[in-house]
Amino acid sequence: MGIPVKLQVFEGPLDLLLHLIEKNKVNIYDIPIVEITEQYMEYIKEMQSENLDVMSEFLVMAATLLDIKSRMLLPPEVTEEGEEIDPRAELVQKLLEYKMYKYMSYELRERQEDAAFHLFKEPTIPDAVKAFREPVDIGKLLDGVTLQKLHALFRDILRRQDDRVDRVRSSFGNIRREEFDLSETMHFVEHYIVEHANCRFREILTLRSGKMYMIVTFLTLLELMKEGKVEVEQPETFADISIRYTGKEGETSELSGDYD
Amino acid sequence: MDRRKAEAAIEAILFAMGEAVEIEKIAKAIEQDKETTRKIIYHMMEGYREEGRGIQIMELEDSYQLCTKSEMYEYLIRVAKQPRKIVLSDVVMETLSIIAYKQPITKLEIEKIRGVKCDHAVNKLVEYELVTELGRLDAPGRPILFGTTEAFLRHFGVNSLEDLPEINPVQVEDFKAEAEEEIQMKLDV
Amino acid sequence: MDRRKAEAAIEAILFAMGEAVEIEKIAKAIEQDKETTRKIIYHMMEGYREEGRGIQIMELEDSYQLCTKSEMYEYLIRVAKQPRKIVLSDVVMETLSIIAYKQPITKLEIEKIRGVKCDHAVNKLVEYELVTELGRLDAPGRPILFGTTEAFLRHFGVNSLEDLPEINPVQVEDFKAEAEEEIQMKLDV
Repeated sequence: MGIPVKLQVFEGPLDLLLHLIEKNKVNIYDIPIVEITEQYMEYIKEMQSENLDVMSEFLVMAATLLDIKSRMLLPPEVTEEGEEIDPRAELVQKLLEYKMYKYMSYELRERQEDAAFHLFKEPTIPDAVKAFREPVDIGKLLDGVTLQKLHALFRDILRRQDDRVDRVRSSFGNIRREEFDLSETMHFVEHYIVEHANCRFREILTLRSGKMYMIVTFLTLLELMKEGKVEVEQPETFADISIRYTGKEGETSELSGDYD
Repeated sequence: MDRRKAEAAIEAILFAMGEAVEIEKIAKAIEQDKETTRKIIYHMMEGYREEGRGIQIMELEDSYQLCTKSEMYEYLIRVAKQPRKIVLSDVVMETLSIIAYKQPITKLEIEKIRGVKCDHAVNKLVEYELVTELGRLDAPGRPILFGTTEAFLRHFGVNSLEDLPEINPVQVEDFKAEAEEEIQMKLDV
Repeated sequence: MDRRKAEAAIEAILFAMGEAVEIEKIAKAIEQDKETTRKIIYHMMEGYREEGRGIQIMELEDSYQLCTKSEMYEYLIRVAKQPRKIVLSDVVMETLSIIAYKQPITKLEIEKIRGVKCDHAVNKLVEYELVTELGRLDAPGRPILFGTTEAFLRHFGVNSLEDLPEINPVQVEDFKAEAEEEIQMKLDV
């Protein structure tokens, strides 16, 4: 048997079945299941659709048809009331329901065509209306909001913020940027050495704190040695350094100037 | 507020808004109750029906919208942009009619009726704003329930869902036979 | 085409177009010459003026446009402006309390305290005139400093900011130190 129409026309297995029923001019309530099944199988054999989703839907129906066909050969089952069960009944119901909605879709399409003659309009809300801002009545807005409530709210927020603080990390302390004035420090160190003539390195270190101060103090000392203004002595590694000023007073300012 | 003033206000509202406006909003604006407002609108509809008017009020469920009369179409297409016509394929139309008549409905239920997957069709309908999600079914997987929109009513010239073409089982049988013969002819060509 | 029909067609055209339509286009659509068309439109304008209509035809150069009558604006406002119930959300209230206690304060500082963005809330408070700009902080970016207004004091029956309920000073100190450190760090980086 040939294929009279393009297969793609069928929206699904029910659609195809309805087509076959119509084409064979048979009663939907009394489907000659053998012929219809045969024709149906013929169709899907021709379909060879590559779309597995589509194909599987048609195959499910094929299985249903074959099942009905085989059940038609067996003695009819009966209900509790003793009525014979037509193996086709469920399929018929499905077909009828589908057929009805298919029909209603034609009805709707007709309605759509009639309705298409109405034209609508985009909103054209005048600027004066658009720009309107409802005056806000603060009294109404804050109705029921008391000072106590506001207070409670703020306390709440404080507590929540407190909760947000990471206890572990916050205990690490903060890294502060050191405000370190290099030239001032060098001045300070040199001045101390000049004034005391004889002093010790560790003594100078105790005057101020901070890593930077230690480093700068040492650098200052090295600088003064280079310029021959001090003599230093360290009896052994890691021992304290004794410093003796040998330069003239009043020469201090030049040194720090280089580092500005 | 006298009736004339109320009618003028309603006309202005429907005109400016362009889209369908709910009766509640209109009633509030003209400071009347819903029933009075509805009566005024019906009276206006009467007035628009008379000749000499190119526009009319359309009723969509509990909303009202101004639109041109259909007999004005021939003049309009000479000037106005033709509205974007939504052409729905048969699959999509079938799906839409199932949703229209069986709403609220899940995709699974639609698929049961059509015997095929309907994701694509439902998505298209949602995209065209003819169908919308209504909520979720209280069942495993909480599937989405779909229903038609106001745009659907407007598009299909239906005032309300009760106004959908009726399904008369007997008549449907006849009609169906007819309709299918037509299709048959089309297919055979 | 008789006058009534022509008027209906013109009404439909102007309605559907929404914007101003040139007389030539209208004349062509109703198959009349420009002069006749203009006369018909003038007659319509008369009609819109006299009858209890909410819309009118506006003449703009050689174009015509339908629009709402300005005396209808009050009704339009009631509809177009969604009856938005103005309530202070929790976010806005929280922001207000922070500003009340910490003023003058920048948005950044408020955000630090709340842990989330506060632009919207601050803007709302400014719109409601509960909060106002007090000046700018002398810091990078010169951020705006916010504080409460007289309206705020008036509403809460507070004579001055010192009258605000006190916050436990110790707690506040801790908090302040924290907050300032954070800000300091941010500014230093």
